[in-house]
Amino acid sequence: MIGVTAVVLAARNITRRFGTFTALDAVNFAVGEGEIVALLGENGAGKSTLMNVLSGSLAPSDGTILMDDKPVRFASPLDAASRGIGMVHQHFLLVPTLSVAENLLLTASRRAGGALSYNIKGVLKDAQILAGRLGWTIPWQTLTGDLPVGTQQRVEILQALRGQTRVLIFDEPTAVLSPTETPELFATIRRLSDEGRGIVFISHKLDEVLALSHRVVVLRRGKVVFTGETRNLDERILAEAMVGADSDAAVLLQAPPGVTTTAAPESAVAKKALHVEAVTVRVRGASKAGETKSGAGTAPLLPTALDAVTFAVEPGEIFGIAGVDGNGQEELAAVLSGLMRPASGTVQIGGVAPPVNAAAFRRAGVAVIPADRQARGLAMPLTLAENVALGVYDSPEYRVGAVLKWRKLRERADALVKRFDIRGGGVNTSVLALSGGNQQKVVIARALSGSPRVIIAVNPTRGLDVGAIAYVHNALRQARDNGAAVVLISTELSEIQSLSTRRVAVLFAGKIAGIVAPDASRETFGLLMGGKRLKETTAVA
Amino acid sequence: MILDATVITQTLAAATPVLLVATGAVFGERVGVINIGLEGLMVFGALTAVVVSVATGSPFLALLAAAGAGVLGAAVFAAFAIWLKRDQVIVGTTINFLAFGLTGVWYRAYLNGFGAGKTATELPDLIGQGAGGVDALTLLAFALVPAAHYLLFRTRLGLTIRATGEVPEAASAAGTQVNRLRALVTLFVGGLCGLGGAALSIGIANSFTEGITGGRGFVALAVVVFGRWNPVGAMGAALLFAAADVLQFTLQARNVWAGLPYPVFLAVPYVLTLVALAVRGAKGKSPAALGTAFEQG
Amino acid sequence: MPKPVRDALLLLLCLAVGVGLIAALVAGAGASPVAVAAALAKGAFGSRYNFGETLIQATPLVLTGLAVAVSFQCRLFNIGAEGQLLLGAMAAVAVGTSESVPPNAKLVLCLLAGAGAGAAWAGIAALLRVYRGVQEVLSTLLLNFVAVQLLAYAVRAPLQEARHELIQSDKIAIPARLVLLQPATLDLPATRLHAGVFLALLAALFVWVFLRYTVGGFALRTVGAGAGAAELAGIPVRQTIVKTFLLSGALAGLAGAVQVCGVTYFLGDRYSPGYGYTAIAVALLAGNKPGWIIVSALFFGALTAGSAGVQTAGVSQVLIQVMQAVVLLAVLAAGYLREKSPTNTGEAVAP
Amino acid sequence: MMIPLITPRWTRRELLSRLMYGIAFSTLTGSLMMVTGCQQEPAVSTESPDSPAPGASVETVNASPLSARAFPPKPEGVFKIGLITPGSTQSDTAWSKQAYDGVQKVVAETGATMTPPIESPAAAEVEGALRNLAQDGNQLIFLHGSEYDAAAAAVAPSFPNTTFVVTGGRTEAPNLTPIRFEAGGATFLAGMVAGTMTKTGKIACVGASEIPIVKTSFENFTAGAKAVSPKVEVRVVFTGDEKDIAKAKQQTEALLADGVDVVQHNANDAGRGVAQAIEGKPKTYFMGANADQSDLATGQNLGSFILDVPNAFLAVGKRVAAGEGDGKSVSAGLAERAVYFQFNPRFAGVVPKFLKDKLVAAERDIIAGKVPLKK
Repeated sequence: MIGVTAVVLAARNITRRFGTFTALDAVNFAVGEGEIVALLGENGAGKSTLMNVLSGSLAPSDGTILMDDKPVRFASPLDAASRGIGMVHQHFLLVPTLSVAENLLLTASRRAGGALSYNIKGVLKDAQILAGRLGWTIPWQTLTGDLPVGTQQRVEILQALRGQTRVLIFDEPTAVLSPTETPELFATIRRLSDEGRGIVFISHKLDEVLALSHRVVVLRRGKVVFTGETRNLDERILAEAMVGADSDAAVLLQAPPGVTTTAAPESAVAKKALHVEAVTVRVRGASKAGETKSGAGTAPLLPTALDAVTFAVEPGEIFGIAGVDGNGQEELAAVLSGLMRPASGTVQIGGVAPPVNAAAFRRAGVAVIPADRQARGLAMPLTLAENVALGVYDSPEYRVGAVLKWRKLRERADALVKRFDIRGGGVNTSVLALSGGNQQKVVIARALSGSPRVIIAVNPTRGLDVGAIAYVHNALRQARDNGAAVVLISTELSEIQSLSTRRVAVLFAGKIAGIVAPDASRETFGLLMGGKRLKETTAVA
Repeated sequence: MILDATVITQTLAAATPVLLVATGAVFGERVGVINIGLEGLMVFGALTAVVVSVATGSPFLALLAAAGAGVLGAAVFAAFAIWLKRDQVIVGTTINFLAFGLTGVWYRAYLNGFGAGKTATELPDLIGQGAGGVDALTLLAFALVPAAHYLLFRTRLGLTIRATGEVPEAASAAGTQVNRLRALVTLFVGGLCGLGGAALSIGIANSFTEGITGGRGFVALAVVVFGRWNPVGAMGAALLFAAADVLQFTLQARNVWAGLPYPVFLAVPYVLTLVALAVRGAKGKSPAALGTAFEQG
Repeated sequence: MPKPVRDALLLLLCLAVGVGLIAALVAGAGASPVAVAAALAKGAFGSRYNFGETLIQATPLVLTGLAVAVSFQCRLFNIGAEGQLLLGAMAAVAVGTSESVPPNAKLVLCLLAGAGAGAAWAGIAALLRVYRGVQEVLSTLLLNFVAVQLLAYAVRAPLQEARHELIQSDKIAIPARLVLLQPATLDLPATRLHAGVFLALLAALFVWVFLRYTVGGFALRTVGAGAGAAELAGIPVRQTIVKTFLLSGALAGLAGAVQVCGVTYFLGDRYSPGYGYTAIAVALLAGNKPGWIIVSALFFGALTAGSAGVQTAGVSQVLIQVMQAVVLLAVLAAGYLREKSPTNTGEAVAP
Repeated sequence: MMIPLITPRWTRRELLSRLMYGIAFSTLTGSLMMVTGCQQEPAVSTESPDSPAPGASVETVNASPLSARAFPPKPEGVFKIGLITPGSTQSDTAWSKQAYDGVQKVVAETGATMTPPIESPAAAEVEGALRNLAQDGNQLIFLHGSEYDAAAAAVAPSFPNTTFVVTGGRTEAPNLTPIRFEAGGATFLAGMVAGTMTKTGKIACVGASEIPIVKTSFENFTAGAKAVSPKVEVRVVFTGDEKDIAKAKQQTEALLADGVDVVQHNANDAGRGVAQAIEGKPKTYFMGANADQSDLATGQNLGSFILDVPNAFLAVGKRVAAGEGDGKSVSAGLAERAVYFQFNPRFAGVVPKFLKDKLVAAERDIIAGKVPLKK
């Protein structure tokens, strides 16, 4: 499209460094009027950094930003916004305790009045016109925290669109949406592009990129490695561009091992490692789940978080649980790790139901790789040795009465550091000082060290770079080969497909919508994740 | 009869220092700053008001100076808690040490020097006289409540303040300099604390002693929680607290419950607050980012 | 430069700036900073007796400092050590003056009662926090005020001395008192130093071992470092919070009991000069580490013991509070500089 | 409040804790050095004879050689006087300030020097501060309050050449002299004045902390009022905080609102709040305590009962300076003119002559022992 329409926003030779780390390396990028440009790349490729530079959140270390071919310098996100750059954040920047109208006023242009004004009517009028044009109905006076995720995203889009907005940046907007909500978002994006706005669409999902964009720019390790018109592209080309032809991850993408790997012998089926029977969790109970604060995006959508979930996993199997965020994954993980007591139903480990508490589950052989590494996985200020000790501190082997055998615990930690190749510090280093990948290795080392019977892994690769992802996947495969039953709860469908042994369950609205083979088609998964099969029986709130 | 005009004006006067401070603290906590040092800032204001009133004979100049002293003390808090991002509870505690110590040194030096034997000019009553009188600060304190409520819930500034205490990242994305706003609000709270101290020293007591604040700054903190971070709620709580105090005076004055040792009466307001907190609970209601430092991106 | 050395130098630098400020203040008040410093040093270390006084002042500060540090390590802001200390003192007097307690068990029971009462008082805040979500900062502060009135009541009614004349309690029985440590050489004056100083050291040792080597201490620190991770590891978070409060309160209560059994033998109005508040400074200066608390309590103990000397050098005793504040600010500033120092920011990564 | 506190680091911690235990150990050994003679009790009895603790009979008065030692050798020539007061000698215009004035008076007459006063020490600090004063060579130390009796009794035997004077004290020893203000006579007279002057028949006493000296003063005040007007109602209230002027003011306002028209305070600093509540309120009267407080609420100040602390201090001080201290308690009452009631000299219009005559007569009766007073 470049050349056809005028370029609105461009980045020329943008470099951004953090300390010694170069996140962006002489990146060139442009978006034209009415053009939808997809920015594709793995986690850590530099997509978010580039967008933060373009939206004024970060200043570039080097290079220039051009608007209408004139160099500009954004002092702040607000400055960028006032010049027509809007941003729809992946983690919504909405204040849950404020109403929709108030959230809109918060970010409305300052020209609407001074600090003491309260032009909520004016702001609302504009927003209502916009919403009307997009065909949305929005409860303007409701607290945003009480709205469904999809509606929250619409509020976020309304916030980003301030009248004269010329470029709108979407940061992984589909990550939080259900497959049914995604097409609606795409329709919105197309309409906005038809109005002549430039759209930047950040994603690492190939199908979405192909479906939506006019042009694709691929980032890898801070560099633009590929640019092309979408109509000339297919998934294979993009995947190779994204991960590099030689990397492990590319291999995974090309040939998901899936069913081909060794499955457990049928004789072992009798001794299910994990048996989950009719587990039901109500939302009220969900709010009691833990101390972790729920963010803006996890408003209760459903009367029951889990509804009679039943499945069993055998030793040597990786059982995938797919689904869009917020369909009961959090609760299922909490129940499976002994943190939450279900309203009804049982969880049995090797045929026995342990008492509902995390320590009892751990002793029964359940190891957990939690979703939130920093909030649940690690006690950040403590040392590496202390963090891995959390997995065994109560075992008689490592204590005499109430006194811990630190020497032994440290020796064990030292061995784990070597075995799991944890870098960046010794056993006496605070885990705060480690990189994200190495922190995750600590979590994994703790989970896998005791040869657990059952492993619950929740989004185990979120936020990791390609190398670390391959490492985590290998670790899980190895554990499976050693006879562990692995439950992999992930929102990354490609991860689920490549790792699951025989079966993948899809969670929708707290129910298992269906169990299919990992190599089932993407359409099948999409339908299940959208709850299509259950449409007649489930009244979706 | 327990309830009469004097009881009412007395309750208003007793509520004034706490209310001024609590109104400020509502803003402080709404913007995400918890300041245990309010008590100390009050002491700063109380002494400054007396010294300036003695020196100039103008209680209104004294009020101005007291507010200034509060702002200055709050600047130390802001420097350490917001700029250097130190723990707010610990910085607040330190401010109390600093205020009690500095006012002590200053007060003694002052009394040994030019201040001995002189009296401060009291803040005049605008309505009525004596025990039934209402002075300018009391009027200001109560007039501030609707103004504060309006500012917090019906202006864009108030909206920004509320957003900053909940999700500072969102406020920052909307163009707010989070730490600058927090610092400014902290200074504003300091000014109100200074006035709260002045309300005691030249509003009620017309002199200064060390310990004149008698824990009212801490009470204001409780009042903010009890009032659910809302100026009108804080006013209700401050009045309740003052009423408990005045009730205590009245009960003693009228020989009701004579024979009960007076410490029992004195503990009533604190126990009442604790019970109120326990009954209402405070779970999940405080501003989400209260007490946390913000790193501007 | 090795990191511990550099950190220490940073702290010294900040303290030096603070000392300069205090000197300016003293000079501004018309006194000689040198004379004040000399008087302070003499008051704290000038004689064996004075050093004994320093240790006497340091003893409750070690205990309350430990109380604060234990709670801070669990990321709980127990600023109610003052009230817990008063409750401990009241309980110790109640037991120490009771005639129904067998004499040879009196001392032990006094100390246990003190610790128990402190723990119970802190327990109120713990329950409010765990079951009602009331911030402990607020509840412990309010409980301090209630404790002060409770003490005022106690010395006027239930614990008042037998003749009901003075606003104080009876003295506790001799067997309930801690042994006094006196010098053998006759040309030196007796000190008031009592065996409580060893109790404080033992308590520090106990807390150190507890935090570092025991399962309970590990649980406490883990909850402080990350409640979510603790929960996942099967550590009962609420239970740990309550236990931490109880331990913290027991230490503060023990401080009150030790003051009664070792120093005053009776209770009066305005019993504590703010040991529970100074404890916050003690714990912070020590970085919440039991061993360093001994050092930092000695420092603040010396300040308090020397303060009488300061007064006679022409500056009021309240200067000590300014000094406490300035030391705290210096520690805070040093903490900031330490975090800002280049070796700590090296691992900044892309968002 | 999720703020990371200072985090443990093992290596550094190990290093440092070793260092710390080194320091702790040396502290320990340092204190052990002092221990060698471990005694259950101090060498001398610290018991004041009149607070018989259970088990007090077991206490042995151990006349160890320590108690007889003079320490340290005192500087000859300079006569130094120390003072310990419960409040600020600057801001508390009555109780503590009077003690300060008293010592100043002794200084003026005897040429002694005054060590700056120790103000409001906490219970655990009194004994140490006192010992320091004695060691620093103060030969005469005034302790201005009955709460210091125990500390003085404990310290006095170690410093036989220093004289300790305790206002309101109970213990007597060769170098320990209690001054007993018999304030009852003066407050009885004050009560008579109040009982006569009230129009509403309601008068009140406002105290801060309910301590014995204050309590007795109010009891005698009540007796005096009832003596002239048996139907008069006397309200006695306490605010609990002698620093909190605002509280005292509001407490007084509550009294006035209930019809009280004469208020006697005995609340130290906080008395100023009582005066302020009364000032400007017509037909109500204020009565000062301990010192001449006619500068407070002057237009409505009937007078003050006065403890002539300066004169009492001077009497004792002169005796000690002359080497005549005998350790006998000094009684200071109406007869000695050490306490008296004084009408407000700046304002004379209100008090009728018959009342003044009545007071003179009553004073005579009290001195003659015809009026039973609480002590």
